[in-house]
Amino acid sequence: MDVVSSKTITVEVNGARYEREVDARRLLIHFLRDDLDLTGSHIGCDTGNCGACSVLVDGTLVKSCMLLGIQADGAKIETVEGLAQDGRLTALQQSFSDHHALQCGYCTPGMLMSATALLRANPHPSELEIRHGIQGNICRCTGYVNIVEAIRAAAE
Amino acid sequence: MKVTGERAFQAPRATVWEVLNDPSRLAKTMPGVESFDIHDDKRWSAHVKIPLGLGGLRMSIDFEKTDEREPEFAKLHAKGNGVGAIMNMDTSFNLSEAGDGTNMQWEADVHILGPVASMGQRVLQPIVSQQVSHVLAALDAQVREASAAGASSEGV
Amino acid sequence: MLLRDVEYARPASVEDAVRLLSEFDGARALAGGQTLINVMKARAASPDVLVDLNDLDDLKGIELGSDGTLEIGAMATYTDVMTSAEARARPILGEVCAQIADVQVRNRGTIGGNVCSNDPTNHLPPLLVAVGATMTIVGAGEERSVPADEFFLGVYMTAAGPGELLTKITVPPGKSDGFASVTIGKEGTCIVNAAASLSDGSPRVAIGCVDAVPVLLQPSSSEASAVREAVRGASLMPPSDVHASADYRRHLAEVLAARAVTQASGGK
Amino acid sequence: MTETTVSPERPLVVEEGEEQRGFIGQSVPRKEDKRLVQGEGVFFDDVKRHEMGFVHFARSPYAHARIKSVDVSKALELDGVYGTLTGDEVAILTDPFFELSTPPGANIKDYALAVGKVRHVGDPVAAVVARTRELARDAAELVEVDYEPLPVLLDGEEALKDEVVLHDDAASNTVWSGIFDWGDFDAALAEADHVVRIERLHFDRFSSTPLECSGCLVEYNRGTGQWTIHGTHQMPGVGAIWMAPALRVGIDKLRFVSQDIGGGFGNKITLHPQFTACCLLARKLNRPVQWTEWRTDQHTANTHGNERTFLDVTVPVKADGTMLGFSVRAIDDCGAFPRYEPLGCIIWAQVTPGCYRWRNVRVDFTQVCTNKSPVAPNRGYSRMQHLWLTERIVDIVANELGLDPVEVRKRNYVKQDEFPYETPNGCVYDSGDYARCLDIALELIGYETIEDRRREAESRGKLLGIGIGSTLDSGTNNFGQSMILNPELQFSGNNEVATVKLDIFGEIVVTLGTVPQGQSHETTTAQVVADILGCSPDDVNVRAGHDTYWNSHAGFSGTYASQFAVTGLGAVKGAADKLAGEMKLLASAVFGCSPDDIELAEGHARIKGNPEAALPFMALGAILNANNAGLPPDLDISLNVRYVYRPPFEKPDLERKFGNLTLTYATQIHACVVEVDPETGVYEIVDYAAVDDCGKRIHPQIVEGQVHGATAHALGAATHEIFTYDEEGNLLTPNFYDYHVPHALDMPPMRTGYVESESPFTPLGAKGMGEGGGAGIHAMCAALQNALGRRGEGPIVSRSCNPYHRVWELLQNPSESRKLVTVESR
Repeated sequence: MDVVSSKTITVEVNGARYEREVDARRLLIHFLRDDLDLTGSHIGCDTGNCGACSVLVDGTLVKSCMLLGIQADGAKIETVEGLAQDGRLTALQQSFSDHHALQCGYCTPGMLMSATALLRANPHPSELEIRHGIQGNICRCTGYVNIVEAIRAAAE
Repeated sequence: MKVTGERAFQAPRATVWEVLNDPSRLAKTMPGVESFDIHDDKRWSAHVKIPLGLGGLRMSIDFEKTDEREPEFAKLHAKGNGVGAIMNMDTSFNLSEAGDGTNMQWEADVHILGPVASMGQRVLQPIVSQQVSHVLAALDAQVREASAAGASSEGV
Repeated sequence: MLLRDVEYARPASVEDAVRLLSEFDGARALAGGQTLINVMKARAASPDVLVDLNDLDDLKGIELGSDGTLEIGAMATYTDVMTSAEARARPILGEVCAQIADVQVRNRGTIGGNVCSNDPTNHLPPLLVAVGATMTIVGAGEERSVPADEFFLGVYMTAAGPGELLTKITVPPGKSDGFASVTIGKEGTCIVNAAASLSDGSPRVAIGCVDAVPVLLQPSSSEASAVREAVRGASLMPPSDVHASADYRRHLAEVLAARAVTQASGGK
Repeated sequence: MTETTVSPERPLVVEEGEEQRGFIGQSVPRKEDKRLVQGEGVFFDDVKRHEMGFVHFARSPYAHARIKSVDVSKALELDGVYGTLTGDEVAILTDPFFELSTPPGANIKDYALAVGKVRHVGDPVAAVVARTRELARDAAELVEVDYEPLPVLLDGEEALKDEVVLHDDAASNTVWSGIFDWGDFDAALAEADHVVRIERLHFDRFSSTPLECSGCLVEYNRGTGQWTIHGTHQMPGVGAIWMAPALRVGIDKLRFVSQDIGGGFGNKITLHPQFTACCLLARKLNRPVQWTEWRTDQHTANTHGNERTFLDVTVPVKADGTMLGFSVRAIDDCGAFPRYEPLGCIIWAQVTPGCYRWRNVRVDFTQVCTNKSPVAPNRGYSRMQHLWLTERIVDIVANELGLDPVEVRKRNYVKQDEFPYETPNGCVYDSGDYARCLDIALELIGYETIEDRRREAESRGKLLGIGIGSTLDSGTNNFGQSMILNPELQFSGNNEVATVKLDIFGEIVVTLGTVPQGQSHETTTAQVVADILGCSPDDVNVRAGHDTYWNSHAGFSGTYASQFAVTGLGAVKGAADKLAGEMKLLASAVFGCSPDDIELAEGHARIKGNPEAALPFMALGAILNANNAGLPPDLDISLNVRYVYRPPFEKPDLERKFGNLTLTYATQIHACVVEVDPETGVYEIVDYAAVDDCGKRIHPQIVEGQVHGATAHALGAATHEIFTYDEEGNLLTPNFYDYHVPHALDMPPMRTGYVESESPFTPLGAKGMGEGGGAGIHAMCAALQNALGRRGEGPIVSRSCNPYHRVWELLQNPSESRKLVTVESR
């Protein structure tokens, strides 16, 4: 148990193992985007409000801009790049397209991770439960109308 | 932001005046002071780490006495430079004799810039008054110390 | 968005954590990080050493005593409290946790972090004062208990001083509680909030967002007029900001205190 | 790294048996989605280059101060720092960006970094480049700047006094001012039975804050002097026009490249200062440099929407409720620098009368600078502010004269049979049916049961209010309107470009000059090309994004001002029609028949009536590209067509400030029902309807998406989104912590309806429609005013943004706001 300013950490992201040295001050979202070149997760704010950086860490939905990379040592991380298996979209990804639940697509990765976590915990959510589930994900293009529709349709 | 107040000291005015014009004593009243150096009897500066609950706010402050009428009135200008905040403060105090004690009326006009100002408007008021109460308490101690030292030298 | 250089440690025990916190004066505990890391992003204030508490499993439990007393570990997350069967013994806790921020924040943010950061707009400080909780603090070699209404000292300042750690929060049994707030948008940051509890007979009301610490009032009765009279009697001096003037906050304090008491006494 | 496996495109299901309907008008699957739902989009911050440096700007904490010295020595000493740039260097290496305005605005000096003075909190004073993002910020904090604070100017009306002047070279805070006077207002005033006067209305400062902030990665090729800018610029055509002269280089030296952009809403149009600084750094350090703007930078120093104060509004009204016109004094606060401004001083004139038939309008318009963040054409740009004025006038007049706001609108709306309708200043509303849109909106929110619902709400202690917001989305600018501001400007008309080619293997490849940020250009383009060439949208490959090197752009290229459906698709249609003609010509040469006998269908060129005689596209591509011996020498075709669409515009009459300023006018009528808790001022939208008429709907689902998004922006701006400054000039809502944008729970249940009044002026009958959502602000203000007062005595809603505390304050003393309005009845 020593005090360090950087550390070599091991993480599994979407099934692939990575070992990298990371400064203590580097946020997990920067570690994913800059160090591992997994640029699917995005940054939309600097106060932990927008959710564009949402990923699953050991199955738990979190905002990766409020975790340090060093805290993810030994963790299993799921990001949007890991949802589709060899090109086959998940029901949620397909439903987002069918219902025009994305326009610029910048919030979509985080939104898909939140929706994925929601349906894993609650396979048939009501509209209010869906809105609670994505309350932490800001979208500035869609007004959330089609996103709620897409998640409801994917839940059937 | 204007902050004003009154404080009574159990010490003769000359002693209070001596403390308020002795940079080495005044420096000790600063919250989280780490070092200070005196340029001349009108100018001195201090490095402080103001203890805010979530971490220290490092700032280097330059003081300059801009006006004085011994032993009743003095005015100080302080310019603090830190990353979290930039502070420009004009503070003045009037000393009046009250029996064998002294009554101090003080006022401070504090201008704060930077992230602490723009994001902390809800907490700025309480933080400033917290720091002011620390300074006044430390000032009390300095005055007691000075008057004790004064009495003993008179006693000899 | 980019932090200053900082050092990091992840102790395996409470003792190690306390030792680290007292060894470095610039050390701060890192619980969920949902406040501290954002403050560090703004570089408004920066700790020198982060002591990560996430391996301290014995601070994560929620136990219900035979007498109905709840003991919540400081590292229990909001989601833990919302989903724990034990915590349903005092339902207001889960109900209020469910209004805090969003799913992601509730999955990481901790009860201890919420009360120790003591941001004036937080939900839990007034709630825990109203229900009469007790905080257990561990320092170098000794443990002490502090009642909630003596725990909160100033903005971001609590009785858990440097080198000390909040380990658990004890909530007495009770059912008749209430919480009311006006927020920026649905379930956003609180503009004013108020918690009330009638568990031990006369009402205890704690108002948040109107001072550096929750303001505890004990109105003579749970009649709305008595509650509002008590709030006026406190002659609050709330801050003003973009979302509310001091007058508006003072007015909301009265209205929400009355509504919290009404909810506590079973009213709609 | 996950391998990228290409899955088969989802096959387009065409109803069996039915003759294949055109793709235009169908909600076909969006081509952009496959990459975006897998996190495979390419946004500027995703692009990496070997050894690239990260840029961080050292920004002013002062709102107004003289710069006495800038010392970068400590920053340069930090290990890992590659270099710096200061204002003095910029003043030597570049010329100021040219100003659109006439003096005094024309004399403003605007550089890539602050030179001599800082004029708003966040104004960039120096830039530092370092090996990592964190180091770049550390170094920026080591830049020592000696500021001499100056008095801070934060109010537009105060700015007019010129006691505190921002731009010494201009010697005044006035950027532009002018009088607009159409019809005969004095005669209207004389003829009026009532004159309603409104002392003050204020449109609050906000921005549609795209979720992706701005930024760029800039590479400099020393050999050719060529810059490549991977960035978020929405209008590269205009961006290059600003940057090239400043950098003293030919315009072709600036190559703009973008693929995916995370929303723009007008806030990524005035990026030329930051991009110019990055170009200088890339050249100086001979290394790619990457600048990422963070949210707090975007709020404090990128761009805001126009803040506008309306004074002394005077409205002559006849006894029967007919409104004859209005006069107003407008003061527009454009922040520290006019960077797309002063165009906003004329853009509102595209919709001078709003949706109404009044003929006599007098506007005294002045734009001023203040120590706030610069302004950019935020969604609804300048028309939204003016339409809010016309809608506030209609509701206040109705409220004061005891008229029904629905009847007053129906009486004064332009009638369906009057289109194309010429407005008092010569704009031509192409088509529309305002009254019908209003009826649909009212039906969608159950207007006929309103009084019962009001009583039911009152039984719960709530005040129920209903409000209407009618707005026009003027699309496809005639840039000639800029000459009304400054006769010396050489801008007029508009244009957009597209290229369509048939490649050697029969692939159809399209490039655009536009810069989509979520408007689905790839999909709607594919629909238009597919219908013209007789193939499926899946066969049309539209290159994603923008690239100057495609040579498929012109001066006004970009994506802004609701014009893609007209200019973008107009260029695509032009190019595709020409390509179709060439394909028929080639097939006729091969078959030895007349081109008129050839038709294009199902991916083939075939002789009409003899489907067996058909050449697949692949054959046409192969013949011309790789097997062209024996073709007739005079067969002048390339199967690679570049088409420039130009809308039919004239130069306006500068004297009378008269002329057609926009080609199309989409309509959006919104109706909303709110419930207010009088004890706290908290309110909730319980019902909402948005009805849209944007002519031919190319892709209905996409149109609906624009309506949803624009409404969300309006509801955010009407409720919590506001940029407020303290007396020091600190922005108090500098990021999403205090600047509350709508989240999922904030949005009301929304019902939509539509009408399709096709435009007689555009290639496809379609109209641009991305910016009409402002109607939500108008509807909210009307609903709150309706909820807070009975007829004639309630408080007056005089501001566009009404957070709970404002509603509570209005309720505390209604008379305070009532003082703003006086009615003179004759």
